[in-house]
Amino acid sequence: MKFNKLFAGVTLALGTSMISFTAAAGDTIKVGVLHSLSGTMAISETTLKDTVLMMIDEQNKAGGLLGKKLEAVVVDPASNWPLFAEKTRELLTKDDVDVIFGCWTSVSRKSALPVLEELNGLMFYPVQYEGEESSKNVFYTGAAPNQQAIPAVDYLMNDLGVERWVLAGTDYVYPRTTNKILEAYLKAKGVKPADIMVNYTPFGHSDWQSIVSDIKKFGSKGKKTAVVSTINGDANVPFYKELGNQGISSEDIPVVAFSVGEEELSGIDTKPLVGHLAAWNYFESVDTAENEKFIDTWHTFIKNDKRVTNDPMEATYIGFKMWTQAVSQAGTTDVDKVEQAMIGQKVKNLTGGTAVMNKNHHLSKPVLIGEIQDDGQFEVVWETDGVVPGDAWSDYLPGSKDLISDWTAPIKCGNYNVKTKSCGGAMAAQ
Amino acid sequence: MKQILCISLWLMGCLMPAVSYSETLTDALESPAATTRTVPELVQELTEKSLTQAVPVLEALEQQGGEEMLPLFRTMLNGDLYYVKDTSQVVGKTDTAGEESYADILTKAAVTGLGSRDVKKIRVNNTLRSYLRNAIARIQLSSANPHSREQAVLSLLSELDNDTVGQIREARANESVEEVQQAMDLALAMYALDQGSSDIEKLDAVEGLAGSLQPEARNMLRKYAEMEPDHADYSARVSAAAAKALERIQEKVEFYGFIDQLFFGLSLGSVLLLAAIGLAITFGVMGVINMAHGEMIMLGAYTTYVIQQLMPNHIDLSIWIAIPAAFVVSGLVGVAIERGVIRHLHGRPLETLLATFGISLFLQQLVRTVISPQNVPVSTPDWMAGTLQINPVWSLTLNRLYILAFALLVFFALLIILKKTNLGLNVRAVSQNRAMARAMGVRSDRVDAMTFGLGSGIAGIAGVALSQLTNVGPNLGQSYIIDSFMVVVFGGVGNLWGTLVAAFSLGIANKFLEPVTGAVLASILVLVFIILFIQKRPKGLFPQKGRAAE
Amino acid sequence: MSTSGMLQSVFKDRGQPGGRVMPFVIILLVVTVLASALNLLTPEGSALHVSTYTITLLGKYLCYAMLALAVDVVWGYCGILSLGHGAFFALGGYAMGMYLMRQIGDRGVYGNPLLPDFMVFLDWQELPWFWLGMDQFWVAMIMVLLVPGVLAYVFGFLAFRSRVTGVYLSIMTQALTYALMLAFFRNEMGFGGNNGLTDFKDILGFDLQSDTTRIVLFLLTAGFLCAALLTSHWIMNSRMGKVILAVRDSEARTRFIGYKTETYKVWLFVYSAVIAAIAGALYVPQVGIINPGEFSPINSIEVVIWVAVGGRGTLIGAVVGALLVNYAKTRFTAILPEGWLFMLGALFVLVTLYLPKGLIGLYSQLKQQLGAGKPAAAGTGKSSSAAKTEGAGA
Amino acid sequence: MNMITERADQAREFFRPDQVWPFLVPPQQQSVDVSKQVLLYIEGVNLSFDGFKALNNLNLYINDGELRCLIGANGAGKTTLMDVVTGKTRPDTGSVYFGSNINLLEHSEDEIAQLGIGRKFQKPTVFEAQTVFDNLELALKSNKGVIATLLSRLSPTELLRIDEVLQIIGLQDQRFMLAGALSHGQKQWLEIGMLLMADPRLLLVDEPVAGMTPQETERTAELLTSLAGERTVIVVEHDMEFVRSIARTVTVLHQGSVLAEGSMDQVQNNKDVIEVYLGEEA
Repeated sequence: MKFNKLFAGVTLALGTSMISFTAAAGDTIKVGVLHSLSGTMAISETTLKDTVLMMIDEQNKAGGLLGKKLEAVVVDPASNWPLFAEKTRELLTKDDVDVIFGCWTSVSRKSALPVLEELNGLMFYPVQYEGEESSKNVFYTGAAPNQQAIPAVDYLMNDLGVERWVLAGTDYVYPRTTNKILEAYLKAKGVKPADIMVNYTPFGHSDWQSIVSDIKKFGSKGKKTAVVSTINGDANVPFYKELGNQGISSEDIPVVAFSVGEEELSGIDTKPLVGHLAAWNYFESVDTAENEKFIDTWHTFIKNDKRVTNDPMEATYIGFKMWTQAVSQAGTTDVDKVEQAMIGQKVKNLTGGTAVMNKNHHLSKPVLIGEIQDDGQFEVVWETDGVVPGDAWSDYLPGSKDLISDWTAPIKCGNYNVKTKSCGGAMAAQ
Repeated sequence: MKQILCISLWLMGCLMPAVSYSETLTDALESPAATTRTVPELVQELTEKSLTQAVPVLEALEQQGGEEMLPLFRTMLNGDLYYVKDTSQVVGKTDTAGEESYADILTKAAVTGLGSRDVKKIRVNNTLRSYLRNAIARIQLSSANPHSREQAVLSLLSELDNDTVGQIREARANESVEEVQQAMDLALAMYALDQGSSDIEKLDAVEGLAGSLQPEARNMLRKYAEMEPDHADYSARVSAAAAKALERIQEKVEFYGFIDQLFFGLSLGSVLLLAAIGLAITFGVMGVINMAHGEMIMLGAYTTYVIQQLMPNHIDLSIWIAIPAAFVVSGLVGVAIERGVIRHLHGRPLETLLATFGISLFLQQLVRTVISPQNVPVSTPDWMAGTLQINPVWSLTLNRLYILAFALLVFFALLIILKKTNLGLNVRAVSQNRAMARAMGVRSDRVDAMTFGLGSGIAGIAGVALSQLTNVGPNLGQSYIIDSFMVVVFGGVGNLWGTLVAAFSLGIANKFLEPVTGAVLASILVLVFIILFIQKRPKGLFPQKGRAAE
Repeated sequence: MSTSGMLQSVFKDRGQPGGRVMPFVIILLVVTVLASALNLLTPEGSALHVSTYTITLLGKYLCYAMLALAVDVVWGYCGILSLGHGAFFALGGYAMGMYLMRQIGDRGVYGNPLLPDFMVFLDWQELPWFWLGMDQFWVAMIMVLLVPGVLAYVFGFLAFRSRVTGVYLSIMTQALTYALMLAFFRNEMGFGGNNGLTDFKDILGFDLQSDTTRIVLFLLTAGFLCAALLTSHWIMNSRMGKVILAVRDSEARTRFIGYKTETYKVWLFVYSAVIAAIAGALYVPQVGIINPGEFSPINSIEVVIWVAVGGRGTLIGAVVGALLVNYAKTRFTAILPEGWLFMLGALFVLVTLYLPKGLIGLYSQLKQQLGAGKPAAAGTGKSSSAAKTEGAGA
Repeated sequence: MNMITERADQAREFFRPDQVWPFLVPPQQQSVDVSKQVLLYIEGVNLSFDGFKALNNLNLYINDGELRCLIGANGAGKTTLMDVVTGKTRPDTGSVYFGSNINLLEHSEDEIAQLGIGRKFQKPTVFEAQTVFDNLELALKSNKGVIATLLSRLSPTELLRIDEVLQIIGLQDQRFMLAGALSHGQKQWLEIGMLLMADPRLLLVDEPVAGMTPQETERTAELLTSLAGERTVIVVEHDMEFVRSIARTVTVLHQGSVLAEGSMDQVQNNKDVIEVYLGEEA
């Protein structure tokens, strides 16, 4: 009899779930939020979901958009890549959202991309990534490699006099591409191949003894050595701990990371990391009026003073602001019109200066390099003079050096080959 | 250029305070950076200058204050230098037993009534840190402590210039401690090789460097050994001698590299051993497949975190409290799982596997909900940080060393429990013949619960150790579960010694493969090897024999 | 055996686990055809319209159902608890994915006619040998069957010959899929690393994004699932099926009456792997991506719980379990993302503790209890005591 | 040059059209050679588990058509001996031949079963999730390859044979009942029935009457005696009354080797046997 009850309970739960799901909205503009709320990526992505919700909240307080209220439609792709495609389709067909803010990992974006293009959706992608992509339906508000990796290397080379390079990364596409670009860049700058060490480790790698020992040996050849780290998420803590334990200090061999931000630091004992570097477009510690306001709003919204802000949050912020501006300007949420209106939109960066959306759907942003402090914040030690325009296609990869992206007439192409003067790939077929 | 000259002159001033103090002072007076500011004024300046402007101030301080500046530099290097927001008084923070106290950095007078909100940190960056470190080394060449002197010389090896060498030469004459003498001789030999005027002098220097394992000495030798014949300093004899010396050193380095790798392997092995040993009991002795074993480890690690949160001022002690606490927490959860679920699935190992997998999902989500989906920070106590430097090319990281020792300790403690105590006797009796043990009056259900609790508790202890090496997060357990099973199966189920041998051999195999194949391929190869091995010997390295094992 | 004979056996209710499958197969086919027709023939917005979203969702569920069936065939009927069937599913998927990748041709972003995009930006100069020929549909389809089949054969041959059984075997299968996952994560392997294979354009010249292609794929999946159900039913009702059940209940005894049990296990394992691979191959064009995450051991274990929920050792149970649990997952993750893992975890525990025969078992138990009230059914009473027999012992 | 022609010859030999490759030749069912009247040779067999000598230089010959009883205390090695003969356990040393021509140590359990050696376990093991009929069908002497069983259907003669055996073991009324639902005694009978289905040359029967009523025991005794002659039967039994009722020759095992052999009376009066048994009792 116990089973009967259980069974009845399950049926009931399924039934109610279906009812609650069909709660329809009136005259609102729907904003889809496609960030994992469970699974491995939930750690990072939940924050971005909250950021979008905060921005929607703010916008509604300020009177909404085009006289309508904004309504968030939150789905959970659960860190499961095929689910990103499925949920994108759900958002675009079932929920009829006008725009999607979402994705963190490259693979999730790649999974959602065909659906976005098929159903002509619009997505804002707020995370630094490897580049080599430009879709009509996506705006990339995070950094491309030339907005993070290359300035960082410039800084190490020119300001710290680094001559030997360790490119250490997790074995996936972002580090692979970034390191390919950096290798080409370093060689173009006259660095000998013997002075570059490349190393890849699996996700969540935790036993760094041998690799750190190799780095130590590599760095003891008398030339100033630095590590350019594209090590992802979880693997960072054991890596830095091992560096500290093997007595490698940030003065001996500084590590510059592209995936370590305030959020990541808040979950770890920062002692072994102090003095190491990170390159981002945003640091919470930057002292501007906009940033202060943003942090305040965030703390009020999330009801927790200890929550930090980070670069992808700023990217979400910029993306959202630009979208509202573009919608107001276009007077509609129609994807094609908003897409055209987006180009050239300007939003004030939280770190000063102005971000501009370029023809290639990437932003022009300043690049900052910060040193990790023991309170989990960054001290800015260097920044670019002006803004750096994001490159969809790297100039340092043989496959893409002739490609550009320009979504304005007359080119209107994500991968236009300047040599052959033609739009390649899928576009050509249409 | 002039700046550099000034720095080197100040440097001389610091090194020979008695001889040429007045001389350098006059020189310094001429340089633009050093006006006649007093030390207190300069210290005050530190609170105002930005990071990039701080170096000249420090230079001035080093030059004027000499040895007296050591506490200031040290405090600054450690990031403990603050200034009072209201008065701009520069103070050093000391942290004794969690009590923060501040004292004026120059007068050492205690400044009371300050909270962390009243002071602002004087920030340092890498440039400043490396400047400070070298400055401390320069000042310490004349330290009273021979160890400091030796360290000072060694840290100057990478930037030997005329003046530094002059000072070292001077100090060498008065040096009586052998270790310091050797370090100084090394520095002088390096300088002689690089700057020496004749081949004979250089050959002598090569001789002096031949036995050294210092990387700087090796680099110097390599520079000459690999020098192109068209180089101005080239000499065939020196080059050949350097090459020969380098070869000898390289042999030693390779030897220590091998030892190093062995240690890495042992260390990885100790982690595997810790992770697997609890499983060796629940799986090996009781025959229960506990897929939630990893979560027992995770609970242990979280216990460490909670204890550290409860006693933030006694991090050094926290580990000692965390070990028994983790044992109790994981052990109790283990007992609860045994009583609640596993007991009902007795003799159905595959069902047990599924049910415990469900429990593992449940526990992970529980931690996510109750504590946080994020990783949590667990601090390393100071006594566990750092390295045991045996020679310049071979050092052992202390935390790994402790964990290795700890793993062995746990292993032998467990062995004794199983072999010598009443519980152990009962456990073995029940595992060999349940019905018979019951007939003899052993309360088998209680023994089951105790055994499972013991295995889980040990997993908890492993969690404490792992919290010192890796991330503490909800997924901690998952990353060890497959490895743990591999170790137990490879070693032979029901055999603790087998688990020990398996853990260490897999650890060592992994570490020796890693340089050749890379980390990923190494773990794949080890996995494939075990899969094939189990086909060959289904009962592992040390199988239980006889009809009882059927 | 002739087709008519096969059909006869399908309809024949012999009280075997699995029972009748034909009614279920017919229902399944009717529902899928109906859904397809409603998708294609009714206008969007009509009350009867079945959205393409629903179709792809259902298509995915059907692939999972097939995977569950594959696991059930070895676990429910032969007691081999494989925690690595996701590996065969993923390998089948990768073979299909490679074909779809090659179909992109020069329509990739770099416009390289030969190399897939991920190879271009990793600066690879030529196609690795194992990608050769994958532009031919038939080669790819052979690979879908061959690669997982051969892997299953080699693994099964080694494991069963040396009599690795029970939990050992489960752990080894888990290690197998884990090792494959690590391997496929490596970019050097030439399968796209973490990103896997994606951005497919068309299959055999048909646009993958058109509704018609989706419907055809959906119907194909349903067709293959039904075929797998019928074939499995046929096998399980032949004498071979009896041998397989005998192996599950007492492998030693089966050997002593002269059956080479390892051969039976190996071939059943291969059969099951091939079903899983076909499911994977059908899954990929429908969801549009295949990546190493599919190899993760946790996925494979989840499949086992679908089977357990539905009722292992019954063919329909596996299918029903997979459909139900996945539907619940879609629903519950939408409402309570944090709650789903609690539910899944509780499901594992509750099903193993209280529902060893799954929902199908519960259903027949209920039916029997109701039937027991009627005097006519008294004769079957005795067989209920056999329900206590636990199938999958070590 | 020479080498090449040699290789070519080898290749030619390998691809000879008039021959099948050796690994493709189906294994020939060897027929048992009993020209010397002996069906089972067990010579010098030793086996130890972790230092415990389960079998100690054991020598035993069983004649064709004989009914032999093995008795001995627990741990004397009776069951282990059966394990060795049926291929479950490999001895450390020694040889076991079936007839004078088949080395049983080279065969696996299933092959040994196919050679015609059937075994009944101490604890009745039948396939509980299947019907009595299916249990018997599985045991049927037939081609036991994968494809064969997949495609096989019962022939009328086979059906008749099953009915016949059902008759013998008295389970006609239970033919479609699950074997798990049978009583202990019925399971014993079913297992014997399965032995009969396989039509074996040699039957190894381990404690067949444990848990049987006196009437059933009597019937079992009858059955076993009737089988002897046509087949060879080895019975392991503790029930001395039962042994006395069926045995012609009795072998006493002690600590892994043969202590005495002969008729029941001879054995009972054997000095060694008395000593061992009395010694144990004392």
